[in-house]
Amino acid sequence: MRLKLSTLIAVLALSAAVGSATAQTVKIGVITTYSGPTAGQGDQLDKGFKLYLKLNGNKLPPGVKVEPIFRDDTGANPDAAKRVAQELIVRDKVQFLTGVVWTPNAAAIAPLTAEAHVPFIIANAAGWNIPRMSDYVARVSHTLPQSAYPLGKWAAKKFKRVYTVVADFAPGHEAEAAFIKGYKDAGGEIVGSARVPLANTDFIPYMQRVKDAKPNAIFAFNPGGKQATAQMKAFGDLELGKAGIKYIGTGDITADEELQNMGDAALGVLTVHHYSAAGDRPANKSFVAAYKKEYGEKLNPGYMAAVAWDAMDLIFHVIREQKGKIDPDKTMQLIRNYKNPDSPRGPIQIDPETRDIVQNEYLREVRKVNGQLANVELEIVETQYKDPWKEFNKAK
Amino acid sequence: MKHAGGYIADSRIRAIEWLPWAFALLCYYAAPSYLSLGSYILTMILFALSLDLILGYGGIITLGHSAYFGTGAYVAGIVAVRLTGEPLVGLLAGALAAGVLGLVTGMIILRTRGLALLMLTLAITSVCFEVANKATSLTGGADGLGGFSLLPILGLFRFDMFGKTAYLYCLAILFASWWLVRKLVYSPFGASLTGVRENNLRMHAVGAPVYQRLVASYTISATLAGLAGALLTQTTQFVGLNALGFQLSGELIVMLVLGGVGRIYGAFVGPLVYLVLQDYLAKRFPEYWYFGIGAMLVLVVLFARGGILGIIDAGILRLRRKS
Amino acid sequence: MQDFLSSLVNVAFHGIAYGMILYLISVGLSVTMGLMGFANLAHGVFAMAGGYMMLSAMSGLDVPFPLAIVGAFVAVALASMVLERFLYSRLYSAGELEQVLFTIGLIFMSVALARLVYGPLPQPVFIPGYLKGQIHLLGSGFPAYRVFLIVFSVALAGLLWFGVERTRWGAMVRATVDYRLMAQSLGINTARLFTLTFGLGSGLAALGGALGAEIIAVQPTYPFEHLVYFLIVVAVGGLGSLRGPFVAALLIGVFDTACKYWVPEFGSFFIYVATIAVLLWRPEGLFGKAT
Amino acid sequence: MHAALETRGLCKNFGALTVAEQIDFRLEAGARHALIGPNGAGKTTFINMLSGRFAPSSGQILLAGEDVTALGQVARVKRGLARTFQISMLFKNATVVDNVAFAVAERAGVAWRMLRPARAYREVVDESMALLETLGLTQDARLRVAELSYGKQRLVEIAIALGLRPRVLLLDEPAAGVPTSESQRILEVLDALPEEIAILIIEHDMDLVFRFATRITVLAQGKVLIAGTPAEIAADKEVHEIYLGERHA
Repeated sequence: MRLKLSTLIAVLALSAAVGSATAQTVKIGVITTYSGPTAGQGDQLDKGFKLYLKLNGNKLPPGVKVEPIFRDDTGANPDAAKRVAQELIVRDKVQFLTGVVWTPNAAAIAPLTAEAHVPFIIANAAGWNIPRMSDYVARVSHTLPQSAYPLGKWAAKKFKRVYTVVADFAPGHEAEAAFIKGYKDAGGEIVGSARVPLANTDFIPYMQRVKDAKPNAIFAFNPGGKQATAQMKAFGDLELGKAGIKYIGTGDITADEELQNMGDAALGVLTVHHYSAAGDRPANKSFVAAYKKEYGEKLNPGYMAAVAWDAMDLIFHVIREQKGKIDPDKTMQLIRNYKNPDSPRGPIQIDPETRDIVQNEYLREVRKVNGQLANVELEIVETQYKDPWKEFNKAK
Repeated sequence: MKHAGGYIADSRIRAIEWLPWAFALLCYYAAPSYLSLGSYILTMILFALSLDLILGYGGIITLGHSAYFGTGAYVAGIVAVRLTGEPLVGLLAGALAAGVLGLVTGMIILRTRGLALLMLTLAITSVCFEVANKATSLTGGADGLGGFSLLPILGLFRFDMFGKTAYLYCLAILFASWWLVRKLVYSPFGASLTGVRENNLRMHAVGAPVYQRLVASYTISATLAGLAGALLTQTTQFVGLNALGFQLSGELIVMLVLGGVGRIYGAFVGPLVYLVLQDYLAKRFPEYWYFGIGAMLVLVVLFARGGILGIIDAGILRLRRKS
Repeated sequence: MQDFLSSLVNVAFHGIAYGMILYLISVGLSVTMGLMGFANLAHGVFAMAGGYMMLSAMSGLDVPFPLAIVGAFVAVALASMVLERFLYSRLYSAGELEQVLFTIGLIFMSVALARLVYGPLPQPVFIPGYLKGQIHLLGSGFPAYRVFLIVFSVALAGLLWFGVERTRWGAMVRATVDYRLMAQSLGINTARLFTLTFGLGSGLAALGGALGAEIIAVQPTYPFEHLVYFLIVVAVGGLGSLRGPFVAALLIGVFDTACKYWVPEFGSFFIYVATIAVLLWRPEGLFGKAT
Repeated sequence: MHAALETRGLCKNFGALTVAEQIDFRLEAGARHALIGPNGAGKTTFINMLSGRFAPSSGQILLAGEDVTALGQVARVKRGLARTFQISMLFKNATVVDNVAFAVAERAGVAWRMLRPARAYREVVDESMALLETLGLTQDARLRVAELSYGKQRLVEIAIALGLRPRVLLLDEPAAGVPTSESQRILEVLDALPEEIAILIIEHDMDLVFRFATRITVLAQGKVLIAGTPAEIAADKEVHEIYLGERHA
């Protein structure tokens, strides 16, 4: 006999939901990374959430309030994340879970949400199959194939030989696989692949290896933050650009919040991604302006901050639709049909079938705008694009 | 410092020693929504108890005890994924694997002392970390190992999501381990470890095979650490690389010293206070909770070397002197 | 073959540059641990502080790079001497365990403070224009900044060696490392010597943190993240020696870079294995004194 | 008949420094033998080599005729060799009785036992208490060693060594640092030691040496200067010059 986690928790969560139907305070558990080496990424989510709550926190039906509970998962630390999620569900009786930078953490939390019937809105963790782990998971961020696969197809037209360097964990493996598939199917040649440990800080040896293999381009994925900067600097220090090697990748490698730290080495780097602080949509302009007003003129929101904003918008939408009386299954129904034509990153919607995000993917180039580095959007490579990986790996 | 054990110490269990157990059971009924934190605390108490055996009694400072904790955790996880969901099998396998690793590594490193020993423990846990990170097919690498489920314990008690079974399971294992450690501490073997800690050189001079005795205690300690790791895996149904990180070892020392070293119950008080405080601070100040932890450490070292139990001792002594 | 040679040169070069940063930061730790017998795990805090000082002086006050470096050294050295007088000195007679805990506590506090003041993101580093670009030698290009790092560190190592081997202060330090009681009975003011040496060690760490900011990003968790490497340098090199950390840092820098180049999938695995091997072979480190 | 302890051509160098040079030495069974010499003569190093803490650079050490040069401390203790230390080397935070019991338990071979409480090993506790009684420490048995006066700590040193039931006992300055009020007590204890134990004592207190020893070896700069009865030593001119002279002048 196989022991499933008991359904007791479901009963508890349901009774909590019923109990709170009269209370009208909706509790949202926010899990992000506040401490440890990767607190920078967590900070982006935190800033996006808090900005939304500050500006839109009152846009709720009369008598309805939200109470966010912020908790720290200390980094890519699945067991801590799982414990925190469990406590938020059992002890704080939250009606939503959101946040989560790291795929391993989200993968550890997802099964709990299936047991507890707590809607879980992922605001970053990109591992493609997480929504399949629980019917209560929806994702507003992205998957790596969503950007890496079209980039691969596009790169095959431009570059004959590519070297791939990715972070050694699930999202890295997915980015690598998706890029290579798109690239090879379109006729490109992969001259080498390296996987970099997640804790690595020195990219010089890896980039030297790339340089020695003499490709036309290097495809990179790393989990943003200071790793993105370190890799970019190594690219510049070793003068890979002068050796005729183009630096391309998913948007993580030129994340807006870090971009100014990277220096001129980043100029000309090409990425495919769903969000750029330099995007000239009106919704984005007002978002960036609000962000700068709140956190300082020098700071740019990165894609995680923008996604956190959207995640909160989605949650507020479903709270409004239910007038504060949250029913998990009805919530999921509403989420499946969520559309926002005017997000900072352009039109987005949730795919009713996979509960994953549908969005535009932009090809961007790092350029100087008003003396500052920016990811300038060149073209939309895919419009209202679903995660291609779920098409290639149909659920059985 | 007041250490338990020795040739004139009364080894019978005093009434006050039942207090932690009564308290643990009380928590079970009084704070049902805190049981997952409770299970974690019980697990860390067991881990701290294992450290107390070598730090408090053997005098070995290690930054690498998580090597054994993590080994136990991963072996229990791998057993659950590949072999059987029977919890006791995973528990024993985890403890055994950690014990074997403890014996082998102990034999290698315990010939050194001081900084070299500290660094060797650190390096060993780092090697284990890298191995687990790389053996992705077995351990899941940086993504961790999850997605397994466990059978009811002895076919009777199912793990529930409230963490009730998990809590009592941890409590039972901790109780058994405590009983064993207590026996050891009050035995001639335990007394001889006290001698090693107090004066390594003199212990040689009275003809004690110090190295063999340290290896033996190290192995027992590693086994208990592995048991704790396996418990963590089974109660959270997940193992991540952090179980092998040296940060965990550092945190463990902090917890033990906070409670008081070399007196068994320091290992109970320290993790309880540390983790409850951390839980509270992390909720209140998710960005800055470690400032409080750091300040507490500095204060303990400057003003309360014996840890919390040391403060209590001093307080009792003062009261007695007054009366 | 040509390719192999050029990659060999490159690996060696970058390994040496990395090793030099490790050396600058760790040499102070080696001296404090050897001289005072103090297990100061919080040593990285001073390196981090140096990095922050330099970066905020440059970006906030427009202080030129060389001045910012000197400023970081002086400010951190002075601050650490205050810390030594009021806190560290109270623990000289305490056991290793207390020292370890105390300094872990300091790390925790400094990490939180750094986050409060500077936020969680790494600080941007702007190296001056004259140190940018590449220097071409023997047909290979080398980043100018790293060349500067190597030259500077070697010069500093030489200066230190001269200071310890050839000056009165150095003689006192060496005497005190070897025979503490005797030094006291000879009338050496060990308390003042400790304070000065501690300040110097911390100042050097600050220098390493500031100069290395380009390579090792300055952010709040810095003291934890790199602690293991600092400790490895000290333990492998041997306590209380100047040559030890220099050789060890070079070895580790080159070895680590080489392993990442040729067997990238193993990360830091070999460094730890090598550390274990060295310490089993010579528990007192390569240049430490046998006890 | 073998000597209780004998060395042949014992040498020890620390680098360029020679601290023992060709020492030939015999400690007869049941002897009361003193080793004297100025500071830095190499007395403690010699004891450390005898007890097995340092390995000699060359030469042989024989315990009751058996070559033990290659054996470690533990093996020599097993063969009946015990020592005390110049500076108190006690288990400071343990009780007085535990200090002795640690040694007794090792000798009796019970120190590996893990399951029964130590207190249940009556023979160890009783023997330790009996030893303390002969040294007049019964009252202090339950105190921590750190709470004792220095003189009493020196007695505990001796008690620990006696707990090993040695046939050869090496005493490294048993009365060093003890105020005169307490040194009398130490001498009484030494006088009362069982006759069958061969004793080698290092001591600076010449009164104590000449009252206690029946044979004296003088060590200077790592070499044996002279060996003989107390009377012979007292009469020796060279000894007077380099050593006794400074005291009796």
